[in-house]
Amino acid sequence: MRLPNLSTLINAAGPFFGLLAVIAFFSLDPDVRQSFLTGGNFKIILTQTVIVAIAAIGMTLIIVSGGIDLSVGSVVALTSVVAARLLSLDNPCSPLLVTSLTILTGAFIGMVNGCIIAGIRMMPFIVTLGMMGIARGTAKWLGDSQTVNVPNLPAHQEAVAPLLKLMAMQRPFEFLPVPLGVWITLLLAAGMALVLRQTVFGRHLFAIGSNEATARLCGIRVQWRKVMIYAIGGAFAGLAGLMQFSRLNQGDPTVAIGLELDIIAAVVIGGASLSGGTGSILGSMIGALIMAVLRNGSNQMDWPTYRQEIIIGCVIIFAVALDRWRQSRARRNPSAPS
Amino acid sequence: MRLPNLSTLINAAGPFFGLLAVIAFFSLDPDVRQSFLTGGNFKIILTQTVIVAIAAIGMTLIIVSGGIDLSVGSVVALTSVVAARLLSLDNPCSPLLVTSLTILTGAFIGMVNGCIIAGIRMMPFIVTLGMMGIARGTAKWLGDSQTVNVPNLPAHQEAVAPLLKLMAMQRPFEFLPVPLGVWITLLLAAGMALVLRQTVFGRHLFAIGSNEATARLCGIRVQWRKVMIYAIGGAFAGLAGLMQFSRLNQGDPTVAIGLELDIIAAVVIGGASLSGGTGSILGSMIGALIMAVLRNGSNQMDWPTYRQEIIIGCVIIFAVALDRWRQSRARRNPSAPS
Amino acid sequence: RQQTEDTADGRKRLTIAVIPKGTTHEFWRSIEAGARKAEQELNASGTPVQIIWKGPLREDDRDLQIQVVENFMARKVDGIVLAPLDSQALVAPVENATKAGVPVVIMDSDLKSDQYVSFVATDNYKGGQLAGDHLGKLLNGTGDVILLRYAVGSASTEAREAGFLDALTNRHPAIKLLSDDQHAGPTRETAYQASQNLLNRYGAEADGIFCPCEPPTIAMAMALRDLGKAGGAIKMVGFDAGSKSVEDLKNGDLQALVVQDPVRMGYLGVMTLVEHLQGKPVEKRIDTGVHLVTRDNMEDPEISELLNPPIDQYLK
Amino acid sequence: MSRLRMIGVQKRFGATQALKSVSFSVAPGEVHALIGENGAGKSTLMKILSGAHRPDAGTIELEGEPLQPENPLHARRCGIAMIYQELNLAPHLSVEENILLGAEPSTLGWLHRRERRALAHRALAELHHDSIPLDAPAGTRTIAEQQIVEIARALIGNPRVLIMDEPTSSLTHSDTQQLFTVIARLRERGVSIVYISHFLEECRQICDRFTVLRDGETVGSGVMASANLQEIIRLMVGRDIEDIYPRVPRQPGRAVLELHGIAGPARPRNATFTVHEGEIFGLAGLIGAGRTETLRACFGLDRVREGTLLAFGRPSTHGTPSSRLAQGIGLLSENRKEEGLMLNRSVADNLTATRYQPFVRCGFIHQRRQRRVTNDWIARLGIRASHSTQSVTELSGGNQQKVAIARLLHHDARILLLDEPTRGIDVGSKVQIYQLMGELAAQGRALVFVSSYLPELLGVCDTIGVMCRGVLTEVRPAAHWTEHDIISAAVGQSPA
Ligand SMILES: Nc1ncnc2c1ncn2[C@@H]1O[C@H](COP(=O)(O)OP(=O)(O)OP(=O)(O)O)[C@@H](O)[C@H]1O
Ligand SMILES: Nc1ncnc2c1ncn2[C@@H]1O[C@H](COP(=O)(O)OP(=O)(O)OP(=O)(O)O)[C@@H](O)[C@H]1O
Ligand SMILES: [Mg+2]
Ligand SMILES: [Mg+2]
Repeated sequence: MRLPNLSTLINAAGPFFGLLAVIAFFSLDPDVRQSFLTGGNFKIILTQTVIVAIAAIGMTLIIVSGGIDLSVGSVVALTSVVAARLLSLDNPCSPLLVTSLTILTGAFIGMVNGCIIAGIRMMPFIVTLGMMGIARGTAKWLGDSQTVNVPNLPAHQEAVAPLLKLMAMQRPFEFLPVPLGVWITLLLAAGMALVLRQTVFGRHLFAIGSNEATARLCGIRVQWRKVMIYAIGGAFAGLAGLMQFSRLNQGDPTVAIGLELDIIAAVVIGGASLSGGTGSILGSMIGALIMAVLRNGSNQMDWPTYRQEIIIGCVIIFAVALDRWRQSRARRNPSAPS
Repeated sequence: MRLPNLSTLINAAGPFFGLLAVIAFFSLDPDVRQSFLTGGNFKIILTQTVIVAIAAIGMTLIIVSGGIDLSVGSVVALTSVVAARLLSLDNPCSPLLVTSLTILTGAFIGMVNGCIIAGIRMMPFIVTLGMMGIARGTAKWLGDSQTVNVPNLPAHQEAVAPLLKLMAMQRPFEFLPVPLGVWITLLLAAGMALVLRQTVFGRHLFAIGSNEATARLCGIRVQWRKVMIYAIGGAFAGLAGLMQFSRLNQGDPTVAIGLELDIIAAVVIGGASLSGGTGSILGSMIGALIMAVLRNGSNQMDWPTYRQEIIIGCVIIFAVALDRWRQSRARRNPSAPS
Repeated sequence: RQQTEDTADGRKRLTIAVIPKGTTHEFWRSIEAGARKAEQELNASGTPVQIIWKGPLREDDRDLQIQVVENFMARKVDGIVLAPLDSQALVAPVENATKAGVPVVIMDSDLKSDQYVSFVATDNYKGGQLAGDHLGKLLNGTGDVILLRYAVGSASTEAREAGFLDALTNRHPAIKLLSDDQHAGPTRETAYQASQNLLNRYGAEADGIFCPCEPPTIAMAMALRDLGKAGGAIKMVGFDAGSKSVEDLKNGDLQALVVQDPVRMGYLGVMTLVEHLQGKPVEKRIDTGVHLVTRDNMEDPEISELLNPPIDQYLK
Repeated sequence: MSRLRMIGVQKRFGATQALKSVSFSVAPGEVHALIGENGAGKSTLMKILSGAHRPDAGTIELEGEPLQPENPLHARRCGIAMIYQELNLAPHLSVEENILLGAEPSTLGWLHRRERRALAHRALAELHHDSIPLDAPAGTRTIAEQQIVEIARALIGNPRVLIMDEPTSSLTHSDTQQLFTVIARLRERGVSIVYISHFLEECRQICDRFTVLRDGETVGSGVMASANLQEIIRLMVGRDIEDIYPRVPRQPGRAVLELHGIAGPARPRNATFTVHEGEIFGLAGLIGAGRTETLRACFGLDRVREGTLLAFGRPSTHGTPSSRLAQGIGLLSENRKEEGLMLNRSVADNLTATRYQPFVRCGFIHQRRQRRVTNDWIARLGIRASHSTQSVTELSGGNQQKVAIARLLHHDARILLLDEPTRGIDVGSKVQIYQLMGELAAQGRALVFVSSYLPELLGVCDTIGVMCRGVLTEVRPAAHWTEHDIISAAVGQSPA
């Protein structure tokens, strides 16, 4: 086991400087700086990033392996409803059971995606586009087309309490303690980064994304791996759904519409290519942070919504264009072997 | 000039039978049939298809050439706002001028997309994802974060009247007269189908989508073509925006969120492949119709919204899976050359 | 499924489509309860009625709501009760339906047309004024205030926002607005993010907050609690009686709620339409009332029923 | 006077100087061979001529006029057509559309249908392949037919200069001869032809003059008829090669791979042969005979429809690539670019993709150890790579192939299925690969060697089987075959 090597760090550095630039930009105005550059605000930003970041971990695996998952937003909504429903049963499930069942629901949907993609060899874009509607519809169905609130009874509230802690913010004006969800995200990101870089499974992912035919030739069970990858991605979406539930204290079947595009944007800003074979968890996390900082900063600058949308759009294009340019330059002046 | 040849027809037959199957399904229940299988209802379905269908014509070109455009929904919203703004000026523009400027706005945004994609050689997915935010933001900006209504003054209403006719429905219980917009859609679809099949430009589109490197080596100016393709796609989105204006009688910066996914689904259900090189306008039109019939039929069947969403999702996956299966069978038993 | 079907006793059964703006918020659930209440009463009184409750596929999409109206028109239902997502966009389909012999009652939000049977709604502008005046009173006429708007282009909330702002400028000129151009967006999550970010910037200065409908009201209270400013440090006035908001009011996290009477709105919407179909004359504008609820009056039986409408009695 | 002159052409790709001052000229009606090792710069030079690349320096003259091809379209308009080394077809387009791509007859953008078909038909007829249906999608035709389509495309514009970059690498013997008659006809018409090939015998057969490139420089040129092959090879490689087919002494052992009547989905229809330890088994046949499919069926990439397969004496007819690899069977794909290698991954990852165990500790990959092992292989096979984390795209074709072979060696495969391991590889590298194959056999491994180049099969193999239309017809020791016998068996005539 070794720390990620130099070239990985340099690759992640691009998005990282982007993040610094965005933070610096919002700190220019002294009025805004006062409230923007505070521990409390960064706690808020981190908390707001959790959902996108957790889902982005799974999406990174999927994109690295050359796929894409458009159903993530719907799965987040569905699993948040599932969590709320489980907690609203006459005998509410224990928090641990809710957590596992929610994640399993996500994993199950991911697995269905993976099975169709691997089994019928269909484009992931289409399969997950279809699943996007199916999961959203199922969420509405389970939620009876409404938000699901946990009943205000002692037994139920007791079961909910630990889950609500996941995203609960204490001491708003200090950085610590950061909500549990942030630590979980960090832990999972670190873990999956290791898996991606340092294990055979991670290598297989890169191999499949880089050239599927070769991966098959090298004895990788490509179809199985795909099922696994989408299931893992779904599990992360499920966990994100749990966080969403914890944040809203309700299951909302209409939440997270279009979230998949934010997640994909985060992964791509973080240096992944949609044609597969490149990408890193660290980059995706930074990408997710960039988006959250932009949103937070625009609110603090009192920018109208439209300006925020335009700027985020420009940042997406610009970040990826920069990345392309950096890479083409790197190819022209290859650095010494690391 | 010749009618499309046999293999084209057979290719389009798949989606066509799909359409028939969907219509037949909703006609099973005699109660529903009474209102579903009427001229008036089909007029409504056709009118509801116009916006998706027009945008799908442009999207077909883009997808055939191996690209994708996620910004279409936002462009529809933006151009509907542009049309409304032009008509709300103190001296309202003439309907013809409004029409051309609206279409040009769409074409301009498409051109920007195309220039970035061709110039920096970036993935269309990312570029148009960024543009999606930019166009949406611009729409809100132009609309001052509100819907734009044309002032209720004689001069203005006079200018608006011909545009409103585009989508106005007369005699709701008879099939004829069909709104002007439907005729325009049919005309454009027929025209672009000819262009795609019978002109050098169409040929080049298929060649670029099928193998870009080959296209370049055969002397096709791939980058220019791409700019053109995205500009044309944008122009169609602009026209769809005009239709949207005509339908709502207002410019609405929040309309058509997620419409791009419906449009892509229509094109793909119509037999196009997202990896480029295949697709037909006829197919895309049928795909758009299938989606509209599904929506209309579900309403008439009294299905809850969620069931409709689930079913449309399933239809997307199923249609494409069927298409794959048909094609793999065709490859195994190649028919005699036509 | 059938437009007019003869029931056992030979009377025609009326099919009425009720089309809300969306389905997820409790507000719409109460409207549905009201509509169902009307359905039950009518059926009991010998006027067979069937209610079809159908929200648009995506909430807040005007074109999709138009499609729902058109599809019901094609189905030749006997009448439509509609909460239009937009005052302008829905004009043509409503006029078409009227022309085609399908009368339409408008509820909740206005429509820029006169070809409907009746408009059954809260006076939203007045609701906003109530909120503005109450906040002014809470702050004794001075202080800094935040308005977190709902979403772009929503007529009813915009009327409330306008009423609120007018009340402040006309009657409480010393109150300063810190921010009034941020939108909460359609869901509780988007509203929560916007609230957190706004409070982080202005939380120290703000004295009062107004939110014009359910999602931002709940989300802003959550953000205030996060910040430790709930319970009166920052006075907050919200809108609509979401069950969570009612709880917040009870806990003192909210100082006041402006509530409408959605059950009545749904009920009157259907009743008015049926009366019209039976050939009786109906009022063109029916106000269903707004009420300012504070901790002091929330136990009044009348108000209590508004806060906890007996929904389950009507929805199976 | 020469038709085409290139003087002092230079081209640099990032760190590689692909061309350092190359000059050569072609006369009207001349067939000019361009010869050189892999990576010598032949394709690059021709791509500059056809407008696909821009030169950094140097001048080009066509009929005495200076020419600067801006892009492929410009070059085409000037009468320069090129058949590229890699297949360049739009698979979804029909044969006819592919032939006319970029030169569609039209007025104001409208296509002329009849003229189109006539032109395409004429071009195919000239190649004696008018049986290829014009409306079939190009992607569904065989590789050989696709190559014909490409040649037809080059003939369409009546070019003055025609460049052929390894046109015969996937043609059958008879198609090659057919092509040569076309070349002869074109030469009579005064067309100048640049012919690139690693098969020196072919060059000898049809070329008038030759130019040899080495490391991006012109190292010699002359008249083909008066040159001797050994001389040309020395110019190319820069040293003498005594023995092209080195023989390493070896002893066949027990049977390790036995096929009995194996049939796949379409091909093969019936393949029966046995391979022993320490044996190189050659598989000959025409393109499309199903040799690739036979190997793929053995390796579990294609379904086995009928028959039985014994590996190391144990029956195991059905398998997957992973189970085959676990048994110690490895496959080298004939399609390096699309199947053989992950081009944008590092040499280390490509080389060790099938066996990570030696560096895995507690589930994690020990990267330093992985690189050390990779460097060992780089040194042992003489792979020209700057370091083990270099991406494979940056290597030349021959070195890419060595990486692919090194993967099998790293996997320590006991049975190696090698599909066209020498395709597109220069003489020097070929000799290295033959040497390596011999050594592997001597270590007691079993090799199946598929090739369309008969001399190397005859030179390297111990036993040769010939396939014809999916059926393995005849297996004999290599010494009992002649080139003529193999060709007759491959076209289905019973051998004399
Ligand atoms: N697009 C490119 N980018 C970077 N390097 C390139 C590129 N194309 C060629 N090269 C390099 O230029 C050199 C010459 O390559 P070229 O393809 O011209 O060789 P060649 O003589 O045609 O070899 P072969 O016989 O294998 O076809 C090689 O070192 C190759 O790696
Ligand atoms: N993708 C495909 N679709 C349909 N048929 C195919 C496909 N690939 C190969 N074939 C057919 O399978 C048969 C054998 O293919 P292939 O040309 O690979 O054989 P081969 O003997 O291995 O030739 P070589 O190795 O010399 O290229 C041919 O008839 C070919 O047309
Ligand atoms: Mg070459
Ligand atoms: Mg082969």
